[in-house]
Formats: sequence, structure tokens, C-alpha cells
Amino acid sequence: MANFFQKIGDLDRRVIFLLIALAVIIPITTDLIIPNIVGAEPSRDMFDYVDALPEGSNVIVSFDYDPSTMPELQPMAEAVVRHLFEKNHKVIGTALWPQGAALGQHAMSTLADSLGKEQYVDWVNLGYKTGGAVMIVRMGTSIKAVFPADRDNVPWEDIPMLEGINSLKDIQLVISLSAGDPGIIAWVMMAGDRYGIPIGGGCTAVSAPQLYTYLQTDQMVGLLGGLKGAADYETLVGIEEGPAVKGMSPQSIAHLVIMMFIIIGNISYFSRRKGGAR
Amino acid sequence: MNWEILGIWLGAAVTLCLYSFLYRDNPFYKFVEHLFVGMSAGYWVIYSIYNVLIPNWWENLFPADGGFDAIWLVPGIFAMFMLARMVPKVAGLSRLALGMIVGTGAGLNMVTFFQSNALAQVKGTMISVAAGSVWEVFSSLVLVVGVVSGLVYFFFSKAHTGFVGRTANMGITILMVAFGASFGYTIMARLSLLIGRCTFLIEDWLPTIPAMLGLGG
Amino acid sequence: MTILRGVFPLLLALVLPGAMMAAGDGGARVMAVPIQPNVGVAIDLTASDNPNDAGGVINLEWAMDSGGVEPDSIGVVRLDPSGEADTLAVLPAGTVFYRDTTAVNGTEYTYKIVSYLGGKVAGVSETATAVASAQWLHSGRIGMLVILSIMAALILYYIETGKKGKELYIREIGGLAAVDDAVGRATEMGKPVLYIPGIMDMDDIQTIASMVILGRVARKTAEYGTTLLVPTSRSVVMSVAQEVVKEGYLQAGRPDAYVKENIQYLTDDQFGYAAGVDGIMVREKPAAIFLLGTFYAESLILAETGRSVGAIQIAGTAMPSQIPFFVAACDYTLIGEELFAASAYLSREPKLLGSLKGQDAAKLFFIVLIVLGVIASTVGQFWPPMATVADFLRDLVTVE
Amino acid sequence: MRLVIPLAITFTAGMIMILNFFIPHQPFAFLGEHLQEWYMIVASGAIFLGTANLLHVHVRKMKLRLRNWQYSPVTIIGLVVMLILGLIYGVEEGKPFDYLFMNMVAPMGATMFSLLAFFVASAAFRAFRASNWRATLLLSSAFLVMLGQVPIGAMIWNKIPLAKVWLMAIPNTAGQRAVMIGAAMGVVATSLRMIFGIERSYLGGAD
Repeated sequence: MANFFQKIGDLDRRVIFLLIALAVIIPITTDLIIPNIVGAEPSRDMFDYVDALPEGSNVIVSFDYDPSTMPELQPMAEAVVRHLFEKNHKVIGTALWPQGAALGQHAMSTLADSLGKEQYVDWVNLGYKTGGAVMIVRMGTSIKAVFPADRDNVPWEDIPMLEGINSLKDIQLVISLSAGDPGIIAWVMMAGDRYGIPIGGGCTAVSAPQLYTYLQTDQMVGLLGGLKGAADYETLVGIEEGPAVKGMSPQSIAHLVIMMFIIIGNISYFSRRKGGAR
Repeated sequence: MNWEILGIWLGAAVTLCLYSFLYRDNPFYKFVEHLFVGMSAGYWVIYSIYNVLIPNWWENLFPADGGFDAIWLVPGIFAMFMLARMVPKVAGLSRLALGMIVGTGAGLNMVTFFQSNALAQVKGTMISVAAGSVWEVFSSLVLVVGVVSGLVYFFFSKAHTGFVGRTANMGITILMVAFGASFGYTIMARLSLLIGRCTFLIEDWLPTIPAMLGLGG
Repeated sequence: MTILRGVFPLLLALVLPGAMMAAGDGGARVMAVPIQPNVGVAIDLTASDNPNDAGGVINLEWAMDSGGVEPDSIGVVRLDPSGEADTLAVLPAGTVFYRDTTAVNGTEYTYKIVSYLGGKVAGVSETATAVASAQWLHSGRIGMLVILSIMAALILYYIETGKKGKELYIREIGGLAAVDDAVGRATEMGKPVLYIPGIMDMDDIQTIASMVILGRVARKTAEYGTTLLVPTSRSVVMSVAQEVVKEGYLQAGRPDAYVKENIQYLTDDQFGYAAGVDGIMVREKPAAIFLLGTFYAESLILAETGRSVGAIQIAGTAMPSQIPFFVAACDYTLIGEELFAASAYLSREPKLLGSLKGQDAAKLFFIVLIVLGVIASTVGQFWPPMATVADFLRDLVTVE
Repeated sequence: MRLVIPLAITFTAGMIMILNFFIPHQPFAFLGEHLQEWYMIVASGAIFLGTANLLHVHVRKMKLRLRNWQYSPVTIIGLVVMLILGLIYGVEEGKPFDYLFMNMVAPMGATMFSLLAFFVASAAFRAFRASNWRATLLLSSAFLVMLGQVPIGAMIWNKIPLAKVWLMAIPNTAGQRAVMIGAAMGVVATSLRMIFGIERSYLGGAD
């Protein structure tokens, strides 16, 4: 046995390649779903924060991304909006990226239809406005000044759910789904730091490490990072076979395979050292 | 001829040929590798012509509203200098173009690196190490000590002994933790690429096989 | 838009005789005139020269009076000194910012915002005036200028001391100490050396640093009589590499051994280049591979293939995201700044060693700055005057 | 002596780029902007140099019947086909050039990129061995982050995803910053040596 472990350290790397390929191909072809488990992580913090908001809170969901990052961010958008609807919060959609408004519209209107939510009563899509951080600062004194009408040009006054909302101070939470700049950072610096509005968000895996620092300093209430973050939110909301959970399956298996090889490599290394066959 | 299906087959064929490299070098890989080098080289030439040379040079030299802007002869002349390398007699002229390229790059890199790689990072590290919980204080300390000791590791003109040596050691330790974390974190993004290719093969290409067979038989 | 431009001065003259005259009267402030009583007009209009530019730009900011009917759209009107009005833009209602990029430096312009309702001018704001100008020094970059000047002075000073022949120490750098061994090993095995200068062009400083190292490596391969292969991803890099290698062979006294075709261009395409280099690796089976320069995702594709053919690999890059992969897959890795120290280390030229000493002094300066900043921020939490110091230090390193 | 003019050009171009950053006034704004664009044009124009070299190398390979010369025509044909289709039909969507790009060049690039999924695995297997304490740290932090990335981490201990977040936010940030600041010093020093002509080997021989 010891001999086996000594030898396996020099395993042909093509065996690893084969296992990685299988780890990816099998879940895709069989629709295998690995159950997702959510630990004490920023995605749970975010869920808990939304869950604990008093019913009927005003929440801005800002769709700050475009189709290129949809695989990661659209599942987040759908899970977050579903959760907000289920908790009877009022969802105000905005977008710092031009194409985000349409993606947000799609998520909100589809979910609203299936959950029986009404446009202009439970949700509204204010659409895209250029300006990024500057626009957010302006919203600090008047949201209506930035969005005199919604995406379909319905004037602010004619939208019942916006009655009583003047500035960001009337918003209980901002959730930015962000693919880059402008995005979460602009919301944290302007709405969060300047006006004290709680900020949550979701981002691509690539940009997550940079945003983790905001969690360390409590400038954000929670963060969904990449596909895992999206899968976490789907799991917490109770979507069982969501696109993100599905997408995580090959990831989980392939990660396991790699970790297993790291462990085998080390066992082999130590058994060789013991055997003096360095 | 169904161009869309042919496109899928072309894509699948080159994908499979390139993957065959994982087993070992073979004629299929050699073929597609040579094809890739040739086609992509051609692609970039065309790209340069249509996306740089025409809009940024030609259309500035001869503006749409007529006329001729002589100042845009300058880059044209420098480009000619560069191409002069092909003629041994005047090959020395390419040094003039090189001087311009290196000078522009050096000046531009100097300010941008200094701004975003040095000053912005220094600013981000000027934090209070007494804010928040014990854990946050510890984290801030690790961050500051990590940056400073990492910089000490890069000292070249001091022997890494004594205090400097211990600090540099701490620096390389933090660097190793950072590299490990970064490696582990990136795996997911790399797997996503493979998942993307496999999805293409399984969901776009495989279903066309019966159709192709049907057409053939 | 063009029609509006032509029609508008006329329209304005019709509906706003008072305003036109007032402007001509010597700049008396004109009150906001809501022509239709209920329409929202722009208030608090300010016009100012856009700072830190070559001139020609004036920024306008305003707020919309929220009482009254929301206008359909709003227009930005500019009056030049002769009183001629020009509608610069028609903007959606709710816009609160406009940048006039057509101003002439030194000319005083008067601006106003008009509100349209039902296609007609329904209200006009107060006016504001501004003059565009160019600045000689970017006010948001003074701190950087000061620090950069200090650093440059330090580096140039130490280069001078180096030239004067002062003995300068340089610490051991593992990857560079191994260069000789790597080339020697290739010679013994009768296999070539492969040098990969990254995928960026000659304007990239890492590529430039790589070319300098290539010169040293070429001299060694020439001395040892080993083949040196340099595939490049950029035409200009290929040209420079040819010059540098030729020179290396010349210095080693072996100009006859220089083969131009060994330094070849593959393709500008990132992964096309990776595919081509992978092919060279498995077919030429180099015994030593150098990966020095700017690398992106292809770093590991190259390093793992190089590893699989059993080559000794020396890598170096300043790309933080790729260093982990080189550390994992290569025998030696030059981390960040070590890549730039390589030419000094390999040549031991006094002026280059001096430059390294200057870099160290510059780093020390930054360390002191960071430590001061951290102390000031920390103490500033309990003792406000220190917070001002911290803010000052942060301002110093802030660049607009 | 032959290097005097090239070095003067390097110095002038470098100083213009630096001064342009600090002085918004003309003529620096104009020169700075134009120089960048000119650089782009010269570098793009140089691509013909590389293309000529590529052709030369492969034609020579075929002539001398060097190893694997049979594949050289493939490269040449690929290059020529793309050039001709691009020049004749243009690059708009739906044209042959675009078709070949979308269905061949792009998939080839994506496939090469995706090879990384295999290579990260083999590199991790071989490199992550606890041979000394530094390698152990590298290995442990990579392993911990990987665990935190997938559900199994939280299954083992629900704080593991948090450990991942901390590793990425604190030590990773610290390490990256140290590398970036250090590298910036290297860039500044190297640039200075270029601009002031202290390092000139890139221009080849001849003093």
C-alpha cells in the first residue's frame, strides 16, 4: 500500500485531465444536482438582512450589469426579487448600466406575474440614468429629480407606490447587482457612506475579492459573490433547481476532484519521505 | 447547405482537435494549431486595418469633409520607418520608430503605474488599526503589516538578515498566503470556461449529429 | 436639432424680449420667468470653467424647481458677448447637468435653461455666466507630481553615485542565479533554450525589461553555443528581439551562429500565440524555458506545457493575478519588482545597481508614508487634530 | 552616434507623456493625445512586419523541408484566406470573414482558454505539497479557499466560507498591494532609464 502511494505521486497528469473532464461532463448530461449548503457567509448575511426588514419596506434593486455577465448575475436578480416580493417589500428597480434596465424588467415582470404582484403598486422600474455616482448623490436629496418618470415614461406622480418617497432616506435597503463600474462601489461610497443607507449587493466572482473589504468594514450588509453567491440565495429563498444551483454542480464535483488530488499528492509525498525515497 | 450547422461543426471540430493535445501532440492538434496561428494572424491584420489604420489614421489624414491634414503624415512616416526593417539598406531607420514607441510607452506607463499601482494602493492602506471589533483590529493590522513587510521583501540593496531579514520573511509568508488564495479562487472561473465549451459540444453540437446522419442517409 | 438651432434664436427673441435686453443692458440678473404659470423651471443655475483642462469646456449645473408641471424637455441656451443666442442642446426633463464643450477660451458666455411644454417655451431660468480657460498645472495631481519628482530624483541620484563607482550590494535573487545553470543544462542536453517575452507590445515596460534580459540570455547561449528560440506575439517585439539577440551574439564573438529565423512572429492573438508556443514546446523540447514579461491567462497554459516537456523554467512577471500560477508551475519565479531588477543583477553594471538602490529608497519613502498614515488615522480616531493630518496624507496620494 | 536621434525621440516622447499628465494646457494636451494615437498607428502598421516574417518562416520551412514542414501550408492558407475575405467582403456581421471568425477563430480561442481548467488541476496536484513551511502556507490557503468556494466547505464547518472571504479580503489584498507598489517602483525606475537613455540595449548594437 505504501508503495502504491509512493508511486501515485508521479501519476500521469492525463488521469487528472480525464477526471476533470468527467466531473464536468457527467453533471451536464445527467442534470445531476449537488445540494447546496450555505454556511455563515456574506450571502446568508444578505438574506437575513432582507428577511428581517419590516414588511412593506422600500428597496432599490439596481441592475448594474449587461448581458455578458448574465450567467452569474441574472440568477441573483431573480432570487433577490423573488425574496423581496415574497416578503411584500416594494421593489424599485434602477440601472446604472444601459442594458441593465431591460434585464431588470425581465426579472421583475416575470416574477411579478407568477407571484401576483402589481406594477406601480408592488414594483416599478425607473430605468437607466447616466451619471453613476453623481446620479446617486442627487438621489440623496431627490430621487424624483433623477427619475421624473419610470422606464415607460409614466410620471412619478402617477405611480402610487412612490408616494411618500422623496430621497434615499426613505429607502430601507439598496441592492446593487454589479458587473463593474459604476456599480456597488458607487452605491457604497455615495448612498452608503454619505447618506447611511444600508447597501447589499451581488457581483461577479472576479470582482468579489475587491468588495470583500467592504464587508470587513461593515460598509455592506451582505454580498453575493459569483455563481456560488447566486446559488446560495436560490437555496435560502427555496428555489430548488435554480439555474445557479444547477450550474454549481459541475463546479462542486470538479473542485472535489482537484482537492482529492492535492490530498493524494501530499499522502504520496509524505509516504515517500518516510520511506526515504525522496 | 445549412451554414449555421456547418458553423457548429467547424467549431466542434477545432474544439475537439485542440483538446486532443491533452492526450499528446498529434497530427490533429498540429493541423489546428497551424490553422489557428495563420487565421488569427490574418484576423489581427484585418482588425488593425479596419479598426486602427482606417479610422485613426486614414480618416484623419483625409477628413470626410475633404482636405488633407498634414500632421497625420507623422505617424505614417514613423510606420514606414518601422517597415523599413524589411529593406536591409535602410533598416536602421526603424530605430527612430522604436524610439518613439518606447518613449511613449515609458512615459505613459510611468504615470499610470505610479498613479494606480502605487499611490492608490498606498492610500488604501492608510487605515485606522483601532476601529471596530477585536477581529477587525486584527485584520487591519494583518493588512498593514502585510503590505509593509511585503515591500521590505523587495529590498534589493539590503542583505536579508537581522530585522530586515525577519520582516522580509514575514513579507514572503504573506505573499505565499496571498498567492495560494488567489490560485484557489481562480479555479472556479477556469472551470466555467470548460463548462462553457462542454455545453457547446453537448447541447449545440451533439443534437445536430442525427440531423447530419439523416441528411446523409 | 439643427432646425431648432436655427429657429430658436428667433423664437427666443419673440418670447423673451425682456431677457435679451437685460443681458445686453450690462448683465443685470434676470429673474426666472415662468411664462406658463405652473411649469417647473431650472433654479440655482451655475456656470463654471471645467477645471484642469486645456479650456473650451464650461460646466453647467442646476436643479429643477419641483413645484408645478414637469416640462417635457429642457433646453440649454448660450448667449455670446454680442448677444446672439444659440440652443446648445435639448435634454430630457430631469437632467441637472450639462457640459458645453464648444466654448472659446477667454470669451464670456451667458447661459440659461428653458423649459419646454407642448413644444413651446414655457419657462426660463435665471442666467449664469462663465469664461472657459486652460490651466497650466492640474490641481488634483500636485501631490503626485511632488512624490514622483522625489522618487525620480532619488533614483537618478543613486544612478549617478553608481556611475561614480561606489561599491553597491545586491541581494541574491534565486531565479536569476539560476539563469547560467539553465542555459548550461540545455547545452549539456543538446536542446534549445526557449525565451517567451510575454504577449504585450514594446510600449509595455515589462516587455522592455524582458528585452534587456533577453540580451543577457542571448550572450550566454552564444557563448555556450546553444540554440535560442524566441517566438513573439507582436511584430515590434520581434524586431527588437532580433536586434537584441544579434547584438548578444556579436558581443559573444559568435555573429555567425545567429539565426534570424529563430526569432519569429506567430500571431497577435493571445490564445493563438499560446497554441503556437505549446506546439514549439512539445516539438522542440527545450531544456530551459524563460517566461519573462507581461502575461495574462495564457501564463499557465505555457508553464504547464513547459513543465510537461521537462524543461527547467524561470518565469517572471509583475501581473499580480498571474504570479500564483508561475509560482505553482515553474522552478523559479521573479515576483513583481524582481523582474525589473534582473538587468542590474545579471549585468552588475554600477549605474543599474544604483538604480536599484534608488528604487529601495523610494520604497522606504512609501513605507514611511504608509506607517505615518496608519498612525495618523488611528490616533485621529481619538484625537481629532491627528485626523486632519491623516486627511492631508490621504489627499497627498489622491490623484484625480 | 547613430543612436543619438532615436534616443532624443525617446526622451521627447517620454517627457511629453509625463508632462501631459500634469499640464492640461496646450500644447501638451494636444501632443499627449496625439502621441498615444500615433503610437497605436505605428504599432498597428508594424503588424505587416510580423505577417511578412510569418510567411517567410513558413516558406523557408517548406523549402528546406524542415521537420513538420507539411503543416506550414496550413498556416499560410489560414492567413491568406482571412486576409482576402476581410479585404474583399469587409468585416460586417454575416460576412464570410465574420463567419470564419465566429465559427473558427473564436471557438479555437475559447478552447485554448478552457485548457486552463485542466492545467490548474495538474499544477495544483504537483505543486501543492507540504515540502516546507512556505509551500505549506501556499497549499493551505489555496485549499481553504477552494473549500470555501463550494458547498462542501460549509458542510464541514459553516465558518469555512467566511475564512475564504477573510483570506481574499486581507492577506490577498495585502500581498497584491505589496507586489503592485513594488512593481510600480520597478516601472518608474525602468522608464526613467529608458527616457534618459541610460538603458539602450533595446535599440540593438552600435554606440
